[in-house]
Amino acid sequence: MGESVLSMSGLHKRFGALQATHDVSLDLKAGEIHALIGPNGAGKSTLIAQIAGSLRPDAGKIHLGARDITALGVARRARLGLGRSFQVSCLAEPLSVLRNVMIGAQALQGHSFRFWQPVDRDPSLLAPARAALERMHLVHRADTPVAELSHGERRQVEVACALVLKPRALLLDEPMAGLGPEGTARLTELLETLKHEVPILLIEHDMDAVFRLADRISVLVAGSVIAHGDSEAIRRDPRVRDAYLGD
Amino acid sequence: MTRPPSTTAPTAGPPSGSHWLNRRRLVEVALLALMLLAPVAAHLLGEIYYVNLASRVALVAMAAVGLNLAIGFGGMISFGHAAYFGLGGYVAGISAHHAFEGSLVMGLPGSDNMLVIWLAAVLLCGLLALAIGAISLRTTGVYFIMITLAFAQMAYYFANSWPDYGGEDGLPIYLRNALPGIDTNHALSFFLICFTALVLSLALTSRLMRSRFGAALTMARLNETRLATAGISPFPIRLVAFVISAMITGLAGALYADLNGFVSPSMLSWHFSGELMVIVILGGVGRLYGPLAGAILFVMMETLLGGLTEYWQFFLGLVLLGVVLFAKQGVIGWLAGREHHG
Amino acid sequence: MNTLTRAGLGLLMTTAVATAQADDVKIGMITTLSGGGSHLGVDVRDGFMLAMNQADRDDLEVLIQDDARRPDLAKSLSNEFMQRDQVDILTGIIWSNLAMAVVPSVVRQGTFYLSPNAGPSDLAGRMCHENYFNVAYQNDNLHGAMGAYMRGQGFENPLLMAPNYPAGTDALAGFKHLFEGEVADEIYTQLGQTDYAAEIARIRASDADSLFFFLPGGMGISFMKQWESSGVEMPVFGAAFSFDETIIKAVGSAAIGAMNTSQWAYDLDNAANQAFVEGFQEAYERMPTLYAAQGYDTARLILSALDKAHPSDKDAFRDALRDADFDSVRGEFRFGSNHHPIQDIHVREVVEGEDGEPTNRLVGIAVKDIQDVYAEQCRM
Amino acid sequence: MSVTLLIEQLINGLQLGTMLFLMASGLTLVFGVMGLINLAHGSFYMVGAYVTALTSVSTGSFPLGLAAGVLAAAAAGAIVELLVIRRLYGRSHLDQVLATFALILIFSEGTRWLFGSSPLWLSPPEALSGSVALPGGSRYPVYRLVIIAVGVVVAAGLYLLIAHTRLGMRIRAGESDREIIGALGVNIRRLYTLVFALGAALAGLAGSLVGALQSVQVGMGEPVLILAFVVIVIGGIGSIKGALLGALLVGMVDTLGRVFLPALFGQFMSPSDAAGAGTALAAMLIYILMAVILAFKPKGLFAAHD
Repeated sequence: MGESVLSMSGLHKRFGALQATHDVSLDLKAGEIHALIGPNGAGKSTLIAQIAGSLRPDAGKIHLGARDITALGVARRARLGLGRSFQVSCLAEPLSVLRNVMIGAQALQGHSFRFWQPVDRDPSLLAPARAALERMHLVHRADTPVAELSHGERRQVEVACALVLKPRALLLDEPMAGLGPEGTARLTELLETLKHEVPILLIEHDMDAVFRLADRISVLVAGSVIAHGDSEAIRRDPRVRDAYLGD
Repeated sequence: MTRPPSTTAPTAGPPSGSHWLNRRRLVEVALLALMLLAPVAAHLLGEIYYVNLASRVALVAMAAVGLNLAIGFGGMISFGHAAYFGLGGYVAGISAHHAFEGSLVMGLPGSDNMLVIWLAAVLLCGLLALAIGAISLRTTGVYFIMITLAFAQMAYYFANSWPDYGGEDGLPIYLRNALPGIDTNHALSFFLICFTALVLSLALTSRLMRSRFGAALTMARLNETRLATAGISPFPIRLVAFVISAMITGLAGALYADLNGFVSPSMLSWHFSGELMVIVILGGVGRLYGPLAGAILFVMMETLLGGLTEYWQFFLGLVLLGVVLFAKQGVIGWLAGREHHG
Repeated sequence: MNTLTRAGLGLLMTTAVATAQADDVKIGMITTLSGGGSHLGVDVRDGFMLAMNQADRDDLEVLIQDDARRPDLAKSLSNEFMQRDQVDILTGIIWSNLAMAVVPSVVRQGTFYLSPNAGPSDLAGRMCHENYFNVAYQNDNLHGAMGAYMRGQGFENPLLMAPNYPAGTDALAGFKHLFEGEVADEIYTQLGQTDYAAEIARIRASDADSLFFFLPGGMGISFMKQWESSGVEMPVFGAAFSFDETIIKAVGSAAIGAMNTSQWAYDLDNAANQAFVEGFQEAYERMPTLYAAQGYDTARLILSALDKAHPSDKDAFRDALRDADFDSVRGEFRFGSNHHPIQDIHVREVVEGEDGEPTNRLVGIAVKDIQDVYAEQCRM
Repeated sequence: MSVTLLIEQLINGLQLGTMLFLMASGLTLVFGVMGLINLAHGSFYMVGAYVTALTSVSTGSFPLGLAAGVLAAAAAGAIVELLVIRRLYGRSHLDQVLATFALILIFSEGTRWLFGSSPLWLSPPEALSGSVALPGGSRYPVYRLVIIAVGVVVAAGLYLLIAHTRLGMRIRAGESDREIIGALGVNIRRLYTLVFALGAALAGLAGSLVGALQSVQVGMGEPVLILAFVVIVIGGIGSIKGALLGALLVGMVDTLGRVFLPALFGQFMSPSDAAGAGTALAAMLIYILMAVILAFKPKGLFAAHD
C-alpha cells in the first residue's frame, strides 16, 4: 500500500438536532480499495456529499494528495482528480452514452469556452470516451440514449464517466446495484485491476463483493466510524455484527 | 437550475451519420427559402408592405433565436429579454438622435453608421446581461423567471420616465441609419440585411451548440450535477450563454428600431418579453428553427386575425392554448418530427 | 411542408392584388379597439363611421384595424395601409406615443394624416407637417384653458397631479402656462397606477385651495372613487379626459361637482351637434363622448374636403382641409398655421342627471379661440 | 412631514399590503400545492370585480354582489382547472406560462366581448363610504379599514385552515411531497380543483373589494398580478407566511417610496424635476427590493421548496 491519496480528518456535519457526521477520519491509499459500509441512515450519503464537495462540513479537513480541498466546489475537486459515480443514476437521459462520457474528456482538456469546433468529430474527445466505454464493455451502446439503458448499464456508464477523467481517486457509490450476477462479476474483475491505477473508495451494499474486493473496510454507524480494518477483522468485529450484520 | 423546459433534449447539430436530406433538414430549408423568397416575390410585384412585414418577421425571429439560446438550449427561462431588445433599440435611437442633432452623448458623438450602432448595441447588451445574469443566475426556477422580469421592469420604468429621450412617447429616428455601400431605405435591401442577420444568428447558435461550449451548456441544462462532477462549473457556462443570448436579441432590437423608425418603452415591456417567449414555445423550445417558425406563425396570426375581428386576441389565446395542450413539440416538432440525438 | 404558413401568405397576396376603382378614396383607420383604454378607440370609430354612414357615399372605403395600444403594431399597420392598400388618408390613433411612432413617416411619404385625438407638442411644433392635421386639440389646450379658468375663478394655490410621462408633464406645463401663478405642489404618479391613498394623504396635508389633475382613463376613475371616500374637501378640476360620459358613469356620485374643460359638450347649442348627438344615440344606444365627437368631426372634415378635391391632387386637397369648411359639432372651428385647431374651450360641471346618473352640464367658456403655444415653432 | 401624515401613510401601506396578500396567498397556495405558475390569476381578480359590479347594480346590494363575485371567481377557477390547468401539472414552467398567458387573452377579450370596453360602475356600500378620524386630526376612509380587517380575517382563516383542518393537512402534505399524498388515499384530483378554486376565490375577493376603489375594466388584473408575483417571490414561493410578510413589505415600500422619494430628491433638485425623478425611482423601487432580496436569499425570505 502506498501513500494516502485522499484523506478526511475530523469531519463534522449537523442538520439541526441530527448529528449526521461525527468526527469521521478516513483515508484512501494508492493502490487500494477502501470500502465504506453501514446500515441505512448511517450517514453515508452525507459523508459522500462532503467528500464530493456538494456539502460543506461544519468542521474538519479534506485533502486530495497534499492539497486542502475542504473549501472547493464539486467542479474544482473533479478537475483536481476526484472522480465519482452516483448511487442514483445521474446522467443526461436524452443524450447518447457517448455524449455523457465525452463531457468528462472535454473537461480534462481545460476550459469549455471553445465556441467553434464541433465536438462530434473531435478525435481528442471521442477517443478517450470510447476507451472508457471499452473498459466497461459498453462500446456497442455508445450511440444509444441513456434513457433506453437498463439500470445496470447506467451504473456502468457512471463508472465510465468517472474513468474518463483520469482521476487520482475514485468515489464509487454502490456501483454493483442492479447489475445482475454476470455484470457484478465483470465489474468486480475490473475494479481489481483498476485499483492499481487509481485507488477506490467504495460504498457498497453487496457484502460478498465488499469482502472479496476491499483491502480495508470502515463501518459507519449513526455518523461515526465504529470499526476499521481488513475483511477478516470486520467480519469478526462484534460491534459490526450488532449494528449491521445482525439485522 | 430550472427544470428542463421540455422532455425532449434539444441539440442543434444534425444526428451524427444521418443523411443530409432528412425531413427536418427539408423543413428548415423550406422555412428559410420561404422567408427569403416571399419578400423577393413581393418586391417584384411591387408590394413593399410584405417586404417590410418580412423584415419584421425576421427581426422578431432573431430576437427569439437569442431568447431560445437562453431558454431552449440553456434552460434559463428569462422573462426579461425585452430589456435587451429595448436596449438595442435605444442604442440605435439615441445614436441616430445625436448624429442628427450633432450633439454628444457621454462625450461621444452620435453615429448613423449601422456598423457602429450594432457594435455598440451588442457590447452594451452584453454588459447589461453580464450584470443581470451574474445576479439572476444565483436563483433557479420561478425565482429566475421573476428576477429577470424584475430587471426588465426596472429598465421599462426608467425609459418611461426619462424625459431626455422622449419618455413614454419614445424617440423617433428621422432618417434610417446608414450602412456603407447599401441603400438602407430600400425595403428589400433592408430586408436582406435583416435576413442576413437572422441567418447569421441561426448559424452562430447552431455552431455554438455543436461546440464544446454547447456540449457543456446542454449538460448544464439536462443535468448540472453531471457537468460539475465532470469538472466543469455550470455557472460561468450559463452566464456566457446568457450574455450571448442577450447580444443576439439586442442586435435584433437595434435593427427593429431602424425598421420602425422609432424606439419606445413598449419595446421593454413585459408584454414583449412574454411575446418573445410565446414565439419560442410556439415554434418549439430548443429547436434551432423553432423561433423562425414561431415568428412566422405569430406575426401571420396577428396580421390575419387582426383584420378579421376586433376580438382577435381572444382567438389568438385559443390558438396558443391549443398549441401548448396538443402540439407539445411546437410547430417545428409538428412539421419536422421529434428530435433525435447523436 | 409548412402548408399553413404558405396558405396564409397566399391569401394575403391575393387580397393585396385585388385593387379598388381608381378614383375611389381609401381611408385607413388605426385605433385602439382591444385591451385597456379601448373605449376611446371604439368611440372615435363609431363617431367617424356615423358621419360616413350619414354621408352615404359609395366612392369611399374605410379600412379599420386595431393597434392594441402597441406602437410597433400601429407602425406595421400604417405600412400595411400605405404600402398595400395605398390609402389616401390615415386617421384614428388615440395615444400620443403611438402617434409619434406613426405620423412623422406617414406624412413625409405624402399621405394625409388627420388626428382625431392625440396632439403631442412635437407634432404641433418643430415636427409639424403640411400633411398633418389635428382635428381634436393640441394636448395642452384643455389643461391650459383650465389654468386660465381657475385663475379667473380666484384660486391662488392649486395642487397639480399627473402621471409621470410626457403627456403628464406637458399637461402640467400647459396648465401653469395659462394659470401664471404659484402652485402649491406638483405630484407625479406612476403611469397605470391604481391606488392613490398615498397621494391623497399628501393632498390632504397640503395647504392647497384646489386640485387640478390629469389622470386619463382608468387612472382617473380609480382616483375619483378613492378621493370621494377620503373625505377631503377641496374643489376638483380637470380636463375632459377624466370626465367623459363613459368615465363619470363608472365613477358614479364621486364625480359630482367636478369641473372640467372640453372643446365639446353634448349640450352645446348648435344644429350640427344636435344632429350628431341624436344620430349617435339612435345608432349606438349610448351617449356620445368627446372622442366620438372628434371622430365625427374628423370624418366630416374629410367629407367637406372631398367635395372640393380628390386626395390625389395633394395641394388642392390640402387647401380644402385647411379651409375646414364644415359645421363642427363644437360650433366655430378653424385651423391655425400649424394645422391645429383654434377653438373655444368650454367648462362643464358634473351634475346628477335626470336618471340619477352623473352627467356633464355646460357652464360657460374657459377660453375663447385658444391656440397652442407650439405654433410659433412650426415652420411649414 | 408630520407624525400624523406618517401614520396615515403607514396605514396606507398596510392596506395596500393586505390587498396584495389576498392576491398573493392564492397564487402561492396554487404554486405550493400543485407546482403551477398561474399568470391568469389576475383574471379571477377581474372576474370578481365584474360580477360584483354587475350584481350590485342589478340587485342594489353590495354584500350580495361581493358574495356573487367571490363565488363566480371560485366557479371560474374550478372550471378552468377542470378544462385546462389539470393538463398542466407536471409540465414545464414554460408550458404553464404560455398556457396561462393564453388564458389571460381569452379572459380579457372574452370579458370585453360580453360587457364592452367601457369601465363599469362599482362603489363601496353607503354604510362604509365615509371616513373616520385618526388620532392627530386626520381622517381615514372606513372602507380601507374594512379591507385591512378582511385581510386580517383571511390571513387568520388561512392559518386555521392549513394548520388545523383535514383539508389543510392535505394541503401541507401536498406541499411537502406530491407523491405521498396520492399514497395517502386522498383524492388528489378533487383536492387540486378545490385548492385552485380557493385561490381563485381569494383573488375574486380582492377584485370585488378593491374594485369598489378602482376602475373596473378589462385588464385590471395585470398590474396586480405582477405585484403579487413580486410578493410571493420575495416571501418564498409556496409559503403563506412568506406571502403575508412579502405583501406587507411591498405595500409599505411602494407607498413610502412614492411619498418620500420625491421629497428626498427635492432636497437637491427643483420641485418639478424632483417629483419626476423621485416618482421614476419609486416605480422601480419594489423591483430593486426584489432583486436585492433574491441576490442574497435566492429562494426568498421563507422558502418552502423550489
